[in-house]
This record gives sequence, C-alpha cells and structure tokens, in this order.
Amino acid sequence: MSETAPVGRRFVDVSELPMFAFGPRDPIWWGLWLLLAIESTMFVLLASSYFYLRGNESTWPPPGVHQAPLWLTALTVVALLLSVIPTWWAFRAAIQFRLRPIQIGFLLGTLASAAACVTRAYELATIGYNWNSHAYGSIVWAIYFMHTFHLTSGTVENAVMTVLLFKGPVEKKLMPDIRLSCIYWWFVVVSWIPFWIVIMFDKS
Amino acid sequence: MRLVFDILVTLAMIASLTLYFRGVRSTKARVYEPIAFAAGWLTIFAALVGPMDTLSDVLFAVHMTQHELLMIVAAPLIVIGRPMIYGLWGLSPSARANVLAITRAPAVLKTWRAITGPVVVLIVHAIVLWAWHIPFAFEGALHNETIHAVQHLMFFVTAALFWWAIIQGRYGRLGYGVAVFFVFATAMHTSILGALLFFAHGRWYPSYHSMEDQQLAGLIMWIPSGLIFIVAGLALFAAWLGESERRAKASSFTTLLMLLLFCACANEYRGDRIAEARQLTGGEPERGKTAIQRYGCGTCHTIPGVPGAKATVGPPLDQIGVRTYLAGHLINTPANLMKWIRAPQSIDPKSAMPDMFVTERDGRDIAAYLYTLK
Amino acid sequence: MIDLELHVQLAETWRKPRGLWGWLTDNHHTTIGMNFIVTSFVFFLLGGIEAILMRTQLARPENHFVTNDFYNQLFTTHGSTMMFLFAVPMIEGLGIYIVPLMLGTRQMSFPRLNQFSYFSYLIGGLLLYAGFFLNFGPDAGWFSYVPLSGPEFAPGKRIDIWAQMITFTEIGSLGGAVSMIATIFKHRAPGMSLNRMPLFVWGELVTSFMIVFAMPAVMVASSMLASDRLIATQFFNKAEGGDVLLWQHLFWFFGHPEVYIIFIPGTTMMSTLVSAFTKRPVFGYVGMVLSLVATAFVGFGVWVHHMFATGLPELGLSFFTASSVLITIPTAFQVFSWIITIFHGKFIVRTPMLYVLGFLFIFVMGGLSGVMLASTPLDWQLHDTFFVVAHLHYVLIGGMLFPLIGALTYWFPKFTGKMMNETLGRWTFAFFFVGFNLTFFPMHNLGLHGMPRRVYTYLPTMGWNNLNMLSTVGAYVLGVGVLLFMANAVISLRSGAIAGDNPWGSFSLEWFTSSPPPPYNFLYLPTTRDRYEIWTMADDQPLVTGFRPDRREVLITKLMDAFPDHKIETPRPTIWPTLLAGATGIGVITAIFTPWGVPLGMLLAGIALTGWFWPKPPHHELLEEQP
Amino acid sequence: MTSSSYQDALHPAGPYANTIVGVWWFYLIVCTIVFVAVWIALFIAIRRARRRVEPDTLAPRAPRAMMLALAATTGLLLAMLVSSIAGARALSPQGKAVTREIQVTGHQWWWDIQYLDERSDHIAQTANELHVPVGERVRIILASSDVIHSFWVPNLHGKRDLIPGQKSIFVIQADKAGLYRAQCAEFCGLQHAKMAFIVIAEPKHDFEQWLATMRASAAQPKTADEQRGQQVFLSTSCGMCHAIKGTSAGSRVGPDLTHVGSRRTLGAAVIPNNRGNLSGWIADAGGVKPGVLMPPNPLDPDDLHALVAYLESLK
Repeated sequence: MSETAPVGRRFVDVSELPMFAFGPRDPIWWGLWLLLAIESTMFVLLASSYFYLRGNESTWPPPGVHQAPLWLTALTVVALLLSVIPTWWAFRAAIQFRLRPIQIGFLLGTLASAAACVTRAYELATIGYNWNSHAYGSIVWAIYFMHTFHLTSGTVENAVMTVLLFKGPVEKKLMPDIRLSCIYWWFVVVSWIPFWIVIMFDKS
Repeated sequence: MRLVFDILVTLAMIASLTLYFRGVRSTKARVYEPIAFAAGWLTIFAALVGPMDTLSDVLFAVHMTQHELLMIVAAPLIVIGRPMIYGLWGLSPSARANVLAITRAPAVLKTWRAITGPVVVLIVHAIVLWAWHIPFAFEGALHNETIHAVQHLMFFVTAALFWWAIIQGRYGRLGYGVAVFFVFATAMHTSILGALLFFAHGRWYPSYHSMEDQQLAGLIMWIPSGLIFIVAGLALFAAWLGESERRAKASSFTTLLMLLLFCACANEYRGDRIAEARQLTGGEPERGKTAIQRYGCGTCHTIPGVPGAKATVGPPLDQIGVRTYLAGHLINTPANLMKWIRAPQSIDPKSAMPDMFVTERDGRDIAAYLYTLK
Repeated sequence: MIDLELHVQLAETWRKPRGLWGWLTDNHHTTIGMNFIVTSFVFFLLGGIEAILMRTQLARPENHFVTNDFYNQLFTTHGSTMMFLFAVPMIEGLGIYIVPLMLGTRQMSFPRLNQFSYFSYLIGGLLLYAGFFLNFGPDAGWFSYVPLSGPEFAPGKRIDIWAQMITFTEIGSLGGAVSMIATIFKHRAPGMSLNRMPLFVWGELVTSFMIVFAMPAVMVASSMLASDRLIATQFFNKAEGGDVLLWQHLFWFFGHPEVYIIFIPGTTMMSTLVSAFTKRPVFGYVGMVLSLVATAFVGFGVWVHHMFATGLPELGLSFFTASSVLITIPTAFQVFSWIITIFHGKFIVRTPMLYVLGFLFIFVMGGLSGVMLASTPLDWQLHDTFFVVAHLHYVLIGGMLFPLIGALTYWFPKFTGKMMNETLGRWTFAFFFVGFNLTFFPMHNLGLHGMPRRVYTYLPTMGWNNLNMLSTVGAYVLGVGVLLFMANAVISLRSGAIAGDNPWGSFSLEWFTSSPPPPYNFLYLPTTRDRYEIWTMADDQPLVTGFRPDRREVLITKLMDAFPDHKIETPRPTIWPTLLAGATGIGVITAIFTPWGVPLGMLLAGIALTGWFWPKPPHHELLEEQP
Repeated sequence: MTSSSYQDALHPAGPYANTIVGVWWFYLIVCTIVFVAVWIALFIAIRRARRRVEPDTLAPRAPRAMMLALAATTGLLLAMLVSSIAGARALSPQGKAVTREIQVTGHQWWWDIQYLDERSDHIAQTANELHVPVGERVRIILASSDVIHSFWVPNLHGKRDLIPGQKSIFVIQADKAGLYRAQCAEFCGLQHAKMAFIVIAEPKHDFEQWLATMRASAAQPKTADEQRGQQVFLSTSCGMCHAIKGTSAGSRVGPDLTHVGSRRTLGAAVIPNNRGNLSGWIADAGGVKPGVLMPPNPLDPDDLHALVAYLESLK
C-alpha cells in the first residue's frame, strides 16, 4: 500500500526508495559523529585542564604519586586493541549483509571489551592516590572516570548488540547500526591511548 | 653539521622545483597552481634556510613562526600546486612508468588510502604536533640537528597530508563541508596548545630563557595562526557552497523529475544500463568504479560518479558509452575500449595516456563502468 | 487515492496523543518545539520578574526592598535563567518547530532525542526554581567564579543546585543541537541544495554546531565544581595544586560562544523578516552565510577578553583586542546587507518590521559598545560596571529578543492560525522600545560614573540616584510591553483574524502548508528549485509522493543537492525518553546530596534506555533471511 | 570636585586614568559617527523603499557600496585598534620606577593595606584608607585572602583582580590632591556592594607625616574613660579579630585598629567615622552591613561608651 499520485499534477514518486542506507547517507551516522564530536571536545578539555594545571607545577606528578602497575594498564590497552579486530570483521560483514561473521565478531568483541572492563577495575583499585589528594589526583581521576564510563557503556552496548544479533530476527536496517556501534567502540579504544601514555609516562 | 643540512635542504628543494616545473611545462596546469607551488616553495626556503633558522635557536617566537610557516602557509600552498601530478609528469616516461608501477601496487595503494583518510590525518597531525612539544622532544630537536630535521619534516609532511586530504583528497569539493569542520578542529587544538604555552607559569623549554619569548610563541600559535585557519576554513566553506550550487544545477529540476518519474528506484535507476554494461564487457561496473579510483584515472579525467574525478588533463569520460570513436580513430567496441585502457601505446604510441599496467580483470571492470555512462 | 482520503489516513498515522499523557509521550517536532517555546517563555517571565525586583531595589539608594542575600539570588537566577533556560531553549524550540517546516519534511531526525532533551531541560529549570522558591537559590552569579562558589566560601547546597542545573540543561541543548544538525543535513525537500536553504536554517545550523563545541566546556567546568564541592576534589584549590583561573578559562570558553549561539539565530530571524517585509531576497546570500560561519569561528578564539582584569601577561593584550574586534566585520556585513535589501525592496510597515528597525537601533549600539569593551584600556575601566550590563543587554535583547518578538509575531499565524492584532502589536513595540532604552541607556552612564555591577545597593552620595530611578521606571515600561505582548497573544488566539496559509505572502516552505500545520505537516512533500521557494515556485512545481500512509515515513535526501536518497520510518509517541530524562534527573538531583546519586542515576537510566531500545516487531519486507 | 564625582571614570585625577579617558573620547566619537552613518543610510533606504509599490527587479548595484562600507569599517576599526594599543602601552607598569610599594589584600569585605618597608618595624598597617603622595608613582601589590576581589579606583586607573594564590602588580599615580572613593569590582559575596575604600592623595609632606604616625604604636589611653575602654577592648572578644599595635591584641582576622580614630570611614567606607556610627557599628555591625563577619557585641552601655572613647583616641 502506498500513496498514489492523483492525476493532473506532477509528482515525484519515491515509493521504491530503500528504507535504510549506510554511511553519511544515514542521519544516524551524523548523529553518531556529532556525539563523538561532543565527547572528543570533552576529552580535549580534560586534557587541556591537565596540561594547564601541569603548567603551574615544577614537579609533576606531585611527590608520592603511585600509578597502577604498568603491566596492568598495558593489559587494558592490549584488550582494547584486540577488540578492534573482531569488530572490524563485523564492520566489514555488515555492509555485505553476512550475519554469521557479524555475530562472531560481536561476540569476540564483547568478550575483549569485558576483559578490558575487568582489568580497568583492577587498575582503579591499585591507583596509589585519591581524587581528593591533590589537583593531579582530581584531574587524573576525572579522566579515568570519563573513560571508564564510556568503556562500560560501550561494553554494555556491545553485549546488547550481541544478544540482539543471536536472538534475531535481524532486520536489514540493523546493518548500518552495527557499523555505527563499531565506530563508537573504536572511539572508546582510540581515545584511551593518548591518555594512557600521558598518565603513565608524563613525569618531570 | 648545520652547513651540511643547509646544503642538503637546498639541493632537495632545487630538485623538487626543477621536477615540478618540468611537469608543469609538459602538461596543462591551471594558472594558480604553479604560482601557489612557487609561493609555498619560497616560504619553505625562507623558513629553513637563512636568518630565520639561525634566530630560531635563540628565540622561541621565531622558531614557532618557522613551524607555523611550514605547517599552515607552505604546506597548503604546496598542496594547492598539486606537486604529485606535476612531479610525475616531470619525470622521464620510463621513470614515470616505474614510479607508477610502484605506486599502483596494491599494498602501497592501501597504505596510502589508509593514511590519507581525513580523520586519520587529522589525528596524526594533532599527535605529531602535540608530541613534538613535549619538553624532552623539543629540547632534543634544539640540541641535535638530525632530530630537528626530523621534527621539521614530520611537521611539514603531516601538515601537507592534512591539507591534501581536505583540499585534494578523495572526497574533493564534496567533502569541503567536512573539511571546514576539520580545519576548525585543528584550529581549536592548536589554539589550545598555544594558549597553554601562553598561560604557563614556568618555561617549558630550558633552552629558551625568557618568559616573554615563550608567551609570544604561544600567541603566535594561537592568534595569527588561528586567523589563517579561519581564512582557510571560510575559503573551503565558500567552495563547498559553490559546489552545492553546481551540483544542484547539474541535477537540475528536470533531471530530477525525469529520473524519479521514469525510474523505479533512485539507487538503481541505472539498473538496466548496468545489466547492459555487464553483458557487453563481462565486467562488474561497481568494481570498475573502485578500480578507476585505484588507478588514479581521476587525476586526468572527469568521470561522473567517481568521487574526486574532476580533472581536465585528458578528455572527460561522460557519455563514453554512446561515443562512436575512441582515441580519435578507434571504433568504440568493448574489446577496443579494454585494449585502450590496458595498453594505450599499442594503439597510439604518441598518446599521453600512461600505460598503467591494468590487469585483465580490472580492464574489464573499468570498461563495464564506463559503459554505464550514457 | 484522492487528497481527502490521504488526509484521513495520514492524520490517523501522525495523530498527536492528547492530554497529560500526550504531553509526556508525543515527540512530533511541532509539539516538542511548542513545549520548548512555551516553557522558555515562562522562564523568561520569571527572569523578567526577577529583573523588576532588582530594579525596584536599586530605584533608590540604601533601599530595603530586598535583602542583600536575596538580591544575590535574584541576579544569579536572573542571569542563569535568561542564558540557560530562556535564550538557548527558545532558539532551539523555535528551530525545532519552524526548521522542519522550512525544509519541507514531516518530522525531525531523532524525535525521541528531542523529547528527552525537552524533559531534561524542564527538570533542570524546575530544579533551579525549586531552590529559588525555597530560598536556597544559587547566589554566586551566573558565572559562579571559584572560590566564591567553592566548598569553602559557599557552604550549603545552593551552588550544587546551580551546577547540576547547568549539566542538565546542557544535556538538553546538546541533544537538541544534534538532532537539528542531522535534520538540516538530511531532511531537506528535494531540490533544496545547501545553497538554497533559508538563512534562518543556516542560523540554526551554525548555532547548533557552536553548541556542540561550546557546551561541553561548561559541562566539564560545572562537573569539576560539583565534584570539588561534593567529593572534595581539588581542581580549583590553589593549596593542592588547583587553579582558580582554570574555572574562568573553561567557563568563558563556553561563555563567549554562548553569546553568538544566542544572537546568530537572531540575525537570521532579521534576514527572514527583512525579506518577508521588503518582498526581496536578502542581498549577498553567500556573504551572509559566510558571515555566520566567520562569527562562529572567531567566537571560539576570543574568550580571554572576559579576563582582561585578571592580570594576563601584557604581551597578549593587543592580540586579544585585535581578534575580538574581528567579529565586527561579519556583523557589519550583515547590517549593511539588510540596509541594501531595504533600499531595493518595498517597505511594508507591519509589527515585525518595527522590530527590525528596533534591532538596527539597539544592536548596532550594543555592537559599538562591544568594540569599546574589546579595547583593554577601556575594559579595565568599564569591566564589571553597569556599562557592561548596558552593553550585554543591548547586544542580547537587541540581538535576540527584538528579532524574537518580531519573529514570534511573524510566525504566530503559523502556530495558531490567527493573526496577531496589529494595533496592539505596535503599542507593544512602543513600550518595548521606549522601555528598553529607558532602562538600559542610563546604565552606560552609571558605569562610566563608577557604579559596579552586582551591588544590591549604593550610597546616596554617589550621584547615581536619578539615573537609577530612570532605569527602574524604564524596567516597568518594558514590563508593560511584555504584558501587552502576552495580552495580544491571548486576545488574538481567541478572536484574531483567520490567517490562512500564507498571510504575509512570505517565501519559505513553512507557509506552504495550512496554519497551523496538520500533524503530518505536508499532505504531499514540496520540492523547490530556488531560494525563496514560494516566490519562485513554478505553477506546476512537482510534489513528492510514494510514502506509506500507514507508517510515519520520512524522506531522506542527499547532503549537498538534496536529491532523494532513501526513506526512514520515524518512531511513534513513546514514554521512554521522558522516563530517561526523569531517571537522569533523579540521579543528578540525588547527587547533590550524596555521590551515590551518580550510580543510582546510571542504573535508572539503564532501565529507561532498555525500554527505549527494546526491539520493535520487525517489518517483514526488511527481514534478512536467517541462515 | 563635587561630592558625586569622587568615584568616577570620567574625572581622571592622574596620568593613567587620563590615558583611558583619552581613548574613551576617541572611541565615543568614532562610534557615534558610525551609528549616525548607519541610520542615515537606513533612512535613505526606507525613504526610497516607501515610495515604491513593487520591489526592484533589477540586480542590486550594491556590491560597490558594500565594499566601501566594509572598507570604512575596517579602517575605523584599525584606527581604534591603534589608539587602544597605544593606550595599553602607556598604561604598562613595566619598567617604571616607583617611590613606594603598598600591599593591598582583599578580605570579605574590607581591604587590608600595608606600606612595605625594608625594615619590618617600619611597615605601617591600616585598613580601607589608602594614602598616596601626589605626583608620585606608587606600586600596588595585590593579593586576596579568600575569594576574588577587584581593586578599582576609577579616578586613577582601571581595575585589577585580586586573585587568591597569586600576586599581581599595579601602578597608580594621582596628580591632583583630593579624596577618591574606590570600590570592589568583582562580585565577592554578600557584601560586595559595601566593600569600598577611600584613596587620599595628599602632598608629599603631609603624606610622610601621616605615614610616620601610622608606623607608631597606638596612643596610650589618657582619660579614665579611655583606660576603661582599653580594658573593655582587651577583655572582651575584640582582640580575637583585631590588632592594636602596642597592646596585647594582635589578631589579623579583622582590620588593624591601631589608628582607627584617624580614619574617615567605618566598615570599608560605608559610614563616616563618628561617635554615633562607631557605637552603632560596634553594637551591631550587621545592621549597617548585613552579612558582615563582625558579630554583634551586646556590651554594657558604659563599656560601649568607654570603648568608643578609647577607639576615638587612637589617632
């Protein structure tokens, strides 16, 4: 059933147009990138605040600061980076409407991201200073909080997506959303790397 | 040491200038392109050789000016001059074929595509910029000429890639809207870096002694550079609007009507042509389109439907499906078209169209795509 | 299918739920837009009442009308209300209502996000006023400088309320901005390429982008402040390595663009009105758009001029002055362009046009006093005096409120189907214009004669008595103007002349449907082939057909040339976004009292999100074949 | 000088304020010209448009007019920019020799003023009253003990914020002898409105004399009344916040009262210093200045009178 054109007026008929599209043709793609723009601005402002506060101090971080063990933080980074590979399969497969690789990709991706959540929890537990110790502690904890928030919400999103994919039925128009989930997740991964380097290696 | 570097830089620059202008002479360039290239070239020369470079060892502000000249004056000017195309044309035909063969290698192409994605260059340039301002890195550059050269090279190359991706990159004028956004983002983060330098309570780099000097350097990075970014952003934006106007005119209202009234689906309105093209050539038009991008046909030809293919070096390829002759004397048949694509010199030894070593299958696909253009 | 039958089917599909439940669940852009407009107007009235109270207190020296504590709450709430609860939401609301109509679409992108934004904003606003009415309203100014707003000098919950209100309303603004941008990019009528969009749409687009980049700064800042107060972080505590100026940088990194966020749509309302009442396209379309973009660009680089008196390194001052006055050039371009348009047009004197002239008087003056304030020597003398109060009201009331009242008069027939009364409208304008200048012009002099801002009283010997009295009288006149405007709206709503589709003979697509628009906006979507669509429309301009009348289908077009690309189905009314706003609200408000509010809010929000994204029964034609 | 212009940016009494006023008049003239020009153009446009039935169908010939207008705008902006930068240059405290350094510390809601000296026993301390010698440059070192305040003597110079944890330098100079009022210009809480001080510019001789008095310890009470007053001061809670040099009271929480009898105002330039005001202020400062940190002091009336007599004697 569809609107049909009355006789006597000129009409453009769009009844056969597809009901979804990939990439910048899709409004949600724009929504996601705008969300990422907002999030990136927040991360940039946090980083700027970090460097602004750093500019006031001659010793940085303040004496007596103990970071979480390097190997533990590196483990988180590795888990994050590993999660990119299966989500990349899913990303590739989505545009070809191949369900099986998407399912597997998301399952593995979710496992990797859950692993990152676990190591992150240990990381937080082993940080040797508090947010109320000094401004350094405050800003680093703020960065940790922001990223952990994204990490957990991203993991939950991956998990939900996995469930939906396995439960089915899967509509074709879910495919663009799958690609967008991947992009969001990569943002979570990529945004951590500079912060990780700064927190672990920035000393004067 | 310094002298050696100066000589090396000068030599490399003279070589690049020679190559570029040989290329310009052997093909047709838009008037502004060589001018932009020459201006960019002079800027680099002024920044790297001579008093500015000497002064930059004692004055941070001068050093900052030098970097900004490299990144936001020279780099975009050079990119506007399209050095790769003219450089290629400046080579001898055999060298050109060799270079092309290397650059057409799938691995090279893939890497090139990966590192010139607009988001990627945005991030890479940002990382390079911020990382080199970490005190030990910057100090290292100040004390060691080699590190310094690497720093300048990285600044310039990532900046050039950034400007290339947003001005000449794969989305062309279509992507200028996004380009405005990227220019804005870069303006923002460099301003923030400048502001941090300006507001810092201590000196970042022990080699520079005066606070005022550091503040001035920060200001240069923040405000005059910000202005240049604004001008660039506005220019891109104006070009974007212009492109929108052109496209709207091209898909002018009657076209729109025709398409929609008579074709079932906008996405597949070329459906019957696609089928026909497949039949004629045995190739796959969609694959052909990517092959066209991969081989860089768009740097010489205007090809409808291929992003960035807007050049006027060779003839435009629109409606090639309905033309009678190819290359002026060859009957337009699928076999001839494929032959022409794969080995132009075998048909016309004097043709300027390079032999790009197109594979059999790619040739088929490209021909298939071209036959959808009616 | 004949038109009537289609109308019946579409009206059923797009039916707006009624009553309280309808208000909570409806996500059509006209509903959300009107919610924003009405709510923000109510906040405008509240802010106005606060202003009247302040002016009454300042009418005479050593007045005891209100206490100093209450006065501080008054100006803090007034500033916060006008900035966060009136100006930005009003602009967004107007955009949410008008822009989709101008673009010729049936619904915005992300209607549920819009719905969530509205209720977030509403809860944030109610939070602020709950505090204010219970006499623990915030009292550290709308800028809340630390350490005055920090845990040491502002014990109690007042500032926490402010900080959470900010975070909350900014979430609302950001959501609105995101869906506005996606709508403008993807929902335009076929043929409306980028360079054919009405200027008002450009204004909303540029403003939305500015919101995307500016608002995060104030959210970061207010979160830092809240955590300094709540869990003893040390961001702004000098003793532990914090920095009080960090607050000012973050705040003004948002605060200066905020001004342009407010006035850019104002200037594009001006362009709309100028065109509509001179019957002529605005001169220099591309230049106008570039002016908006240039203003936005520069707006992000000049925040430091709010901090001239903090003792910045001297070296930077001339740079900051120079970059600040740069804004003048694009703004001047716009002003000249309107004058040129009037010069070539025909001059139709209707109420909205009076506001155009009012704008040109007030805003030009405000812009010029802005150039003065950009100069460091003058700023050192004038900063934080009543001169600045005068300047900012000239810019914001002149730049936003005058065009807004003109635009509301202009769009009133579209909202309601009735014309506003012309005679009353002119009286309203007279009161507005006279009252405004009477209130704020003397403040320039007060500032020059040494009266600082934010003082609850002054000594009788200071020589400020007469000017202050004059200003107070003006405030009352302005208040009468606002009352007249409301009276006019009520009277016109009841007994105004029937408007018809396009009463002003105007040019953009919102006038291409009935007034008020039907729930589905357009029976057949329009197509365009030029700017000023209605004026240039061909007799047989084609319409778009081919949507399923039983689903809420919307046409998505290409970004550059608005060529039809695909269709999407937009959601029907739902309660979940409202619940999500409520859940976030509970979390944020609980967080004022205990940090556990944050996890609580996340948990509740998780539940609401689950409901929101719970898979709907799929359409069979879109099912992937299952392996 | 009229009483109403003693806190006024348009009545400069020194070189710095003079510079600013110069910039101000230049800006005002240019801006007025621009405003008038815009409105003349608008009137011409409206007159033309009013006479027309239909809008022009021709393309506007305006680009040239626009270019001219923009060029004029840019030119005027440049002129203003130059005058502003020149002004800022003239105001710069850098490299200017000064005769004296004064540290001004902002408190909620009063001003602590110290005349610095190499000899620590030569440091004179006072509150809410800044004396400067006429015709000499004086360096003001600004600091804050709590929130951000702003130091602003409109007749002498623009303003400069007092930021906790940070010291800033400001140079002022008064060329005309006289009395100038100054007021905190950054919102600082409940009594921001009543945080003022007065600046007294006097000839060098008078200034040196005043400073010598300020350096001295407090006068010993002479009459019985005054002696009783001193006892009241030292035995009640006064000394927990205030200091009187030469007695056991040495707290720095509130203003130094060593020479309070010589001051012209009370409560940070809120009320004139006379017997009635002083008594009322001691009894209930919050009545005059709600929110003030000084608590009400319900003294026995005789004690109050004696205390006032004692304080008045501290010239």
